[in-house]
Amino acid sequence: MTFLFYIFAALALIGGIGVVVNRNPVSAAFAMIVSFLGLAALFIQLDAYLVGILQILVYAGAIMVLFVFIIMLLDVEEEEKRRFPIIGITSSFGVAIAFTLLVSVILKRSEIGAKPLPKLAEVSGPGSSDVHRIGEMLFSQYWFPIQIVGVLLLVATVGVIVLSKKELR
Amino acid sequence: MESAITLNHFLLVSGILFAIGLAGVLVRRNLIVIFMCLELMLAAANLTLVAFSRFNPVDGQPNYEGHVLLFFIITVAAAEVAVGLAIIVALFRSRETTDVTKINSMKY
Amino acid sequence: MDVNTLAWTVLLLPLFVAVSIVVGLKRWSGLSSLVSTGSALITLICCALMAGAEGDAKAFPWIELGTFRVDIGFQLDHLSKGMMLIVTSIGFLVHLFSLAYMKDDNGKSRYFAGLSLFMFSMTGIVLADNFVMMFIFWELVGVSSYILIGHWFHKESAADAAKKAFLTNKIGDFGFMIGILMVWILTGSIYFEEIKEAVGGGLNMTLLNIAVLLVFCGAIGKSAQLPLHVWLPDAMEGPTPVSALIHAATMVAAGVFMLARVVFLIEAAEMAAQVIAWIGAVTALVAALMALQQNDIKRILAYSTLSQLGYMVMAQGIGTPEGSDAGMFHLYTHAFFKALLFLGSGAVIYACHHEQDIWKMGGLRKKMPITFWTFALGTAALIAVPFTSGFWSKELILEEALHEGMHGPYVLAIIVAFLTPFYMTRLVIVAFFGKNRSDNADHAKEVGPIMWVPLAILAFMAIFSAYKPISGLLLANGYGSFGHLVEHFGLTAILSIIALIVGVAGAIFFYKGKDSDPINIPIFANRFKIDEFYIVLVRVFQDAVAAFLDIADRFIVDPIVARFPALSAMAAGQFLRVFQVGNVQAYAYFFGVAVLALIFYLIL
Amino acid sequence: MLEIIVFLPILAALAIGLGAPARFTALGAAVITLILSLVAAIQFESNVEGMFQMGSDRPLLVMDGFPTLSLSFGVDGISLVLLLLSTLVLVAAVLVSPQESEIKGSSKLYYSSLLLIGGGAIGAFLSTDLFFLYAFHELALIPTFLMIGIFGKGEDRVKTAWTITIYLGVGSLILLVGLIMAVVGLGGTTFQIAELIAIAEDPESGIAAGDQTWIYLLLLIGFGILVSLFPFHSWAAPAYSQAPTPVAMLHAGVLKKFGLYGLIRIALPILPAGAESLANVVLILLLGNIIYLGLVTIAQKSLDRMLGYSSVMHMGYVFLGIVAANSIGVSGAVLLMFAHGVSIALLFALCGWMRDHFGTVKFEELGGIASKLPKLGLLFGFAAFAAAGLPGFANFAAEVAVFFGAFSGMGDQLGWIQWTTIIALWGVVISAVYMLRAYRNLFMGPVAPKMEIPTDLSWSTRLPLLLLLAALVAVGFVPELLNQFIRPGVDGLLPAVAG
Amino acid sequence: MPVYFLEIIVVALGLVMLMIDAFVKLEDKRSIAWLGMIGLAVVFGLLFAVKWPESTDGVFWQFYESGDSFSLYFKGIAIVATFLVLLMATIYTPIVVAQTARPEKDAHPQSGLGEFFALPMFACAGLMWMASANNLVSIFVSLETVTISFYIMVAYLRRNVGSLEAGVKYLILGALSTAFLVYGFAWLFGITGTMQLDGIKEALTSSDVNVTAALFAFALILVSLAFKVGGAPFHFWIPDVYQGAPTPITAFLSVGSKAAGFLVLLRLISPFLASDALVGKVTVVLGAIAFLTLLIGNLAALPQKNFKRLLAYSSVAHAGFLLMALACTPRASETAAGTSPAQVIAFYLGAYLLMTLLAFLVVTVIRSQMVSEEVDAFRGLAKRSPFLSLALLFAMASLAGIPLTAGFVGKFLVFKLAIEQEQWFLLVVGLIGAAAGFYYYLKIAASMYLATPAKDASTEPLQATMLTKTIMVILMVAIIVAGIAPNVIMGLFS
Repeated sequence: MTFLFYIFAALALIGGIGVVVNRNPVSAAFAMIVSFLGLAALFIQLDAYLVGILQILVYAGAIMVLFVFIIMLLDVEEEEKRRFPIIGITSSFGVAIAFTLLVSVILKRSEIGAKPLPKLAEVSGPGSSDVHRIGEMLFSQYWFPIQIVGVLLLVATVGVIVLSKKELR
Repeated sequence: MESAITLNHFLLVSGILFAIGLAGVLVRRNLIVIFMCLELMLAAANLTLVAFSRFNPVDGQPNYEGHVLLFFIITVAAAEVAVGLAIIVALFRSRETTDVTKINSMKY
Repeated sequence: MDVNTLAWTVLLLPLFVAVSIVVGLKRWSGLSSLVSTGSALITLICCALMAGAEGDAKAFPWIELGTFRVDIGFQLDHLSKGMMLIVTSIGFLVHLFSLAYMKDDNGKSRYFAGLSLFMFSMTGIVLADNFVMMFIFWELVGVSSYILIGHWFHKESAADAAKKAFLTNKIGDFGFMIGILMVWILTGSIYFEEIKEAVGGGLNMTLLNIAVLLVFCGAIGKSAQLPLHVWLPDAMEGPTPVSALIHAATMVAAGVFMLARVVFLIEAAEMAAQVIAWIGAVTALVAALMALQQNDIKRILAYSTLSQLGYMVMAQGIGTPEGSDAGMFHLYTHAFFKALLFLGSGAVIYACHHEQDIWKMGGLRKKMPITFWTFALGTAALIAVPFTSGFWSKELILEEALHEGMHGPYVLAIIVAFLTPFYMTRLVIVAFFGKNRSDNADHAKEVGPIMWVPLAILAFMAIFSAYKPISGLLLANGYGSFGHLVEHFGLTAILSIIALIVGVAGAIFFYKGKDSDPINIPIFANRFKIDEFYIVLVRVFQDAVAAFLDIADRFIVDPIVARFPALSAMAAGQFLRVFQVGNVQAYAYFFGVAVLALIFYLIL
Repeated sequence: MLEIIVFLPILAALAIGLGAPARFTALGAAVITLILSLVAAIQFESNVEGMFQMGSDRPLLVMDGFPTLSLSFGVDGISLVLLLLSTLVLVAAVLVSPQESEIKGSSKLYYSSLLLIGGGAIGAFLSTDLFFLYAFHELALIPTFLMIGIFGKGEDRVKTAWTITIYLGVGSLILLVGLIMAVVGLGGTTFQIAELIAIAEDPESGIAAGDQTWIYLLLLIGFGILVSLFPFHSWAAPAYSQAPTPVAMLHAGVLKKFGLYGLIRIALPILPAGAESLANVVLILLLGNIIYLGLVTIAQKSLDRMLGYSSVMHMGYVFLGIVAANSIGVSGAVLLMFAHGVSIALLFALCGWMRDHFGTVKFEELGGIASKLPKLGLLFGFAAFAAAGLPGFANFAAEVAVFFGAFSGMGDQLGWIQWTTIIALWGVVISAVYMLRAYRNLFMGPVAPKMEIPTDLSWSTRLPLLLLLAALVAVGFVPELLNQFIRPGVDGLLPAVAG
Repeated sequence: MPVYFLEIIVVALGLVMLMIDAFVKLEDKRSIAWLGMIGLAVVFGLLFAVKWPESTDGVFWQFYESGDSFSLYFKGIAIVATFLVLLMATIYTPIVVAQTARPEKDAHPQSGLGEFFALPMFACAGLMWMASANNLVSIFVSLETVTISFYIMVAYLRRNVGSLEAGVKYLILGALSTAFLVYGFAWLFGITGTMQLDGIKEALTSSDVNVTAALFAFALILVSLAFKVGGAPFHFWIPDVYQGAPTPITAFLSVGSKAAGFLVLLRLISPFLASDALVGKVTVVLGAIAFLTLLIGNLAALPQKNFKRLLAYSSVAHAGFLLMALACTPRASETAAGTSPAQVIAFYLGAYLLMTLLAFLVVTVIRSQMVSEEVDAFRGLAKRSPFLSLALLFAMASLAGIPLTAGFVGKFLVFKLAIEQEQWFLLVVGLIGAAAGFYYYLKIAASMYLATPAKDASTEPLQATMLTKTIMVILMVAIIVAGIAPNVIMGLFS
């Protein structure tokens, strides 16, 4: 259990770092997929099966494919080396590191997370899976936000069409 | 007994991932990669959400409200990516670049 | 007519005339002059009636604020009634004289409006029953004097003289106003009668002395005492009748009158009294010295006026009712003979086509006999030939000064008594005797009756005004009598007669038959350079400082208070814009840093 | 009726904007307000309970936990006097405005701006609600900006317009804060001035002395900037010298009085302790106005700037009356506000005429005017004498009252205020110096060689000027004309003031 | 009529407009906008006919605030803003047509215009939902609906580099702020275990709240909302995006997005402010942000020469005043005397809507007929088009806070609040800001009225339709009326 956690956490983090340090966008995208896989595994470790699957299907599958597709489409090249990278990069990483430190301090101080994984009640039978439960909540209790999201998706669709309509050169 | 995995572990991982995403946003110069890093930040936030759901159960079950929010986040993120990439593509068409440092015609 | 109507008529009629000339009559200058002269006659009659009448006039509330109340009210006692007679009678004669003198002047209407305004203002001063009212008319007198001195304002010298006169008076008034304020807070009143009562009670003597001295500042200005005497000689730029009326007989005497009005204050403040007496005496001396070397006929008279005013002020400084009366007595007699001298000089100037330099006259005795004889009588009175009015009044002042132990001023006054005959005789000899020294003088001829009748009347008064029948009208008790002379015959009388003889003889000795001045004392001719000193003072302490402050205002105060904050805001704006680099990553970076700072503050 | 007086000019401005004939409408509105304000003066009763008369009240913001804002008007003696001043000067200002055809630019804008400036001042003087008292005053800000910027004289007009607008804007903001602090300090339950004063007079609900000082300081700076109290004066002279004549008249004559009015109406009764603790500061500042700026005035080389500075200088005397804080001094201050307003408007009108007809008002380029244009010379002489504080004009009566007010209350010692008064009295000499110098240089002496000689003042030009002059002289001879109003007004305000 | 019909109608309208665009051959596609405007006007009228339900037990009310005139007021703001944006969009049509792709030969000459009119409708619906959102989920989705529509609208002019650049900038930073928002929501959810604002409030005000974690969540949420409303130092996107975006959209951003942002900010922050354990630091932070915002917004506006950039900084400045009001929230333990910040903010936003939209309306008219947006281009406008100049003058006067305009009442209320809460630092910087405001707003007036036009400038009067002029007059009157009788606006929500 613990071992798996560390493996997957490392996977997610190393993937993330890969995104940041790879100068080639395609490599970055693949590193991102790795990271998402690790994340999905962590979700599953948290008994969030649906979410884990979604993470793989939507993020790693659909979205990242879109990214890679666009990268290929635009034929984006590697980033050039910066001329004066040191200050910019160090301070940017500094911000990130400081953020991490602050989060750890918060965790330590707040003691909010100093609890072990609670045992879940044993439920079985139809409707006991989290897919079922979430689905039920979404389409009964959360129907209203779903409607709004519908509008959002419509807008996004219209927008994408408008923005990338064919253009005569 | 092995040292148990606590909520802290998950939160810390999520925090680090968030910070990594932030770092990416700050250092990468390719718009698309920056956008990817933003997605990474969102994903990191998701981990926090799920972790909290799991560690603060309701009636012996994870708090599924968090999962529902996550569902919406993923949906919105997808839409955002679509729109965002469309804008980036449009910009690339007129500017022939995705280098963020070159997109600074308006300033001061 | 009752006293109330008379008083108000005397006060308001000239104002009414002045206003109606300004508003409508000015187009018809002849009419204006006649109306003005007529009103002067009416006021003279009213004053004469009032002098004999008993009773009070009603006051008009001018301003009333809380405990502070000023009336336009009248204090009708012997002092004011007598003074009114002088003012209106000389005023009328001057009006009359002016009818001829200003016959062809373009600004005749303006001139007569000014005269009427002056009559109004002077009446106000004399009749006032409180300080503020007096101050109001005090200032108005200054205004009318300004208007009249500057009558020929297209001349640079006249314009400057008018301004100088007004401003010098203003400086005196500055002190006067403070004095009034201090008297007010000391005694709680501005009414003379109430102040008189309050002075009886114990007051803070230091403050009272200061207050009296400040009040005296007003008199210094108006009566042209040292050190504010500089305006009076310049004021001779005005038409000569004006000089006669305002700058010899009445307005300049207002300061003396005011002191007489508040003599009870001077009496109470001994220190101040000493100062007043000394200033009067020194003025008399210095002015007489300056008169020795002047060549302009009017200027000689002007310095002589200064000198005589010094006598009067000195008399007030004696600080007793008797001394004050003596001063007033001299004021009256002086009013007549000095008005006479001025009008006489006016006649001379008129006849010599506005030539004023005595060295360019000469031999006028034969050409203008009436003028000469009246002028000579006036001179006699001025140099205190025994039995003329001037003799009696000057005698009285000297006696009172000696009597009250004012030895210093007394000595100075005696010296002046030597000088006065000297310079007056010089004037008469040079101007009227000898031969004609210029064409203008050559063509001179006797003036018309409108001009010489006033001269004659005044000549009569110059001799006889000191005697009971006339002086009784003016003062509570007249002095000019043989009995009096015999009674008081002593050191003073002997000294002044010696002085007279020595002075006249000396002048005859030096000046008889001369065509140019044999004596040359530059410091007297230059009037001790006091004017020059003042010019420097004004340039340095006023104009230079003002110019400096003007620059400071533009380049120091304004920048500090206004421009600098504005510019720094703009600079800050420019600086803040620097962060707006246009690069999204920079913005994200700022975003991140801000988040860190925020969290850091919130958590730690 | 007061509502009509306030809104008539504003509505007339609107009507002009919509196409009514500009000059005719403006003149009509101004004259009607003048007549109405005279009617108000006649109807005014001196012995009535309560602070304001002829009141009207329209609540405009009623909200829980927030004091009601209401458009309410009323007059007491003080505001009545200022109302008369405003309407009088407004009529004169409209009359001296150029004919529509002579205005380069828009005559609509010109006349409606004038009416707005005047209407704003009237509204401010008549409002009994603090909010609107403040708000109406600011109505003039933009019209002034435009008027100076568009129609001003001289090269610097735009810069000057900026200076005055920003300066006064900042002043108003500081003032606003002070006013709100005062209201909040008094419990924040009402904006009605009369009620605020009543609350302040109650020792239990008044503001603590320490706080009063701070609030008074803010009000002093705020109002002080509006009144050009030293050292916040540097906007005034350039603005007045470059503004179009009617604007200079209205601004220097009327609008500026708002700050003084505010101090008397609000600061003195509500913050007596503050006024007392800062009295010495104000004394020093007002000497800055009188002596320092008086000397600066002497140094000016052209008439317009000289008049600008002199207008600033004379504010010092009003402050002296206010610091005295007794009924003599404050009444004198109110009277002086009227007198100064009328006389400076008159002077600016004359100066404007001269600038229009001679093309310059520099002392060195002009001279001997009185020989050629006696009517102008006479009128200017009157105006100059009035401004220099000579008897027979309202200014004198007012200044005397101020001096007596400032001097009263002394024991055997001379206090700060007495010493200040003594020094301030020297200002009378100073103002005589510069006024007479100006008169001497412009009107006396020989005629300047290069000067073009226009024809003398016509009747239509003289009419507004004579109107102003008549007011000055009438009040100068019979100050009781206005005193009868001022006395009860000041007495009604001052019980709160110690001493 | 039930209140939630309003959004449905607006969305339906938007759909109808899209359909018409797709299936009906129109000569002039501006008719679509007219339809939308008419529809919005009707919806605005319906606002006053809204019925609140007797019971709010249903699931729906978990996401939708009930019985709240506040939310109705903000819906009103959204509707009015959208209405005016559509009006501006019709005026702006030529530029949109020119700057989007040139269509194929047989396509409609105004191809791509229909969506430009329809998208604001969806954004409007989103804003209206935001106004009523009372649950983290509904807040999130409605907020994102608005944000994503804005991404599209800002970048709408595909052939215009500026527009695209603005779109990218907005996209990157917007997404960044969304990430922070989500992270913050996650923490908030973690602490309180609920998505309901009521529940969150209850949890945060309980005595055993985890202070550190709550403040962390607060920081994250505040950051992203400060970004939305343009609080410093999260405001950097505003000038660039405002400058690049199509003018009507800039107007929409500055009013609609800001108003909704503030309402959400109010809603999300009020639980923190209600908690005695948190309120101290929370108000300090709010004060600091307000301080910076006031300073930067006002001072950086001083040297601006581009009119839209100037308005952008002005928008930041006004956000500063609004944040100042928010920072002056009285502590829960004190009895709340005086005005509540929420009321002040609501009024201020209403006033801001009137004056900013009036300004943008004029600018749109000018921009549609002149090439430049620099302040200098307005030189001598007063002679050329007196009416437009007057309207702009009104807008500027009100923005500057000249009394008797709506803008002044807003500032007045804010200052009063600050004085009541003794926030002296904020007060001082607010004063400096207001003073600077006099300068940079009047700069426009000076340019129009005082400056002489450039030599080659045209003297042709600018054209504006009767409708535009009428609406300008209505806005001007509204500014004055609200400035004299604030009750007109205040009455809508109190």
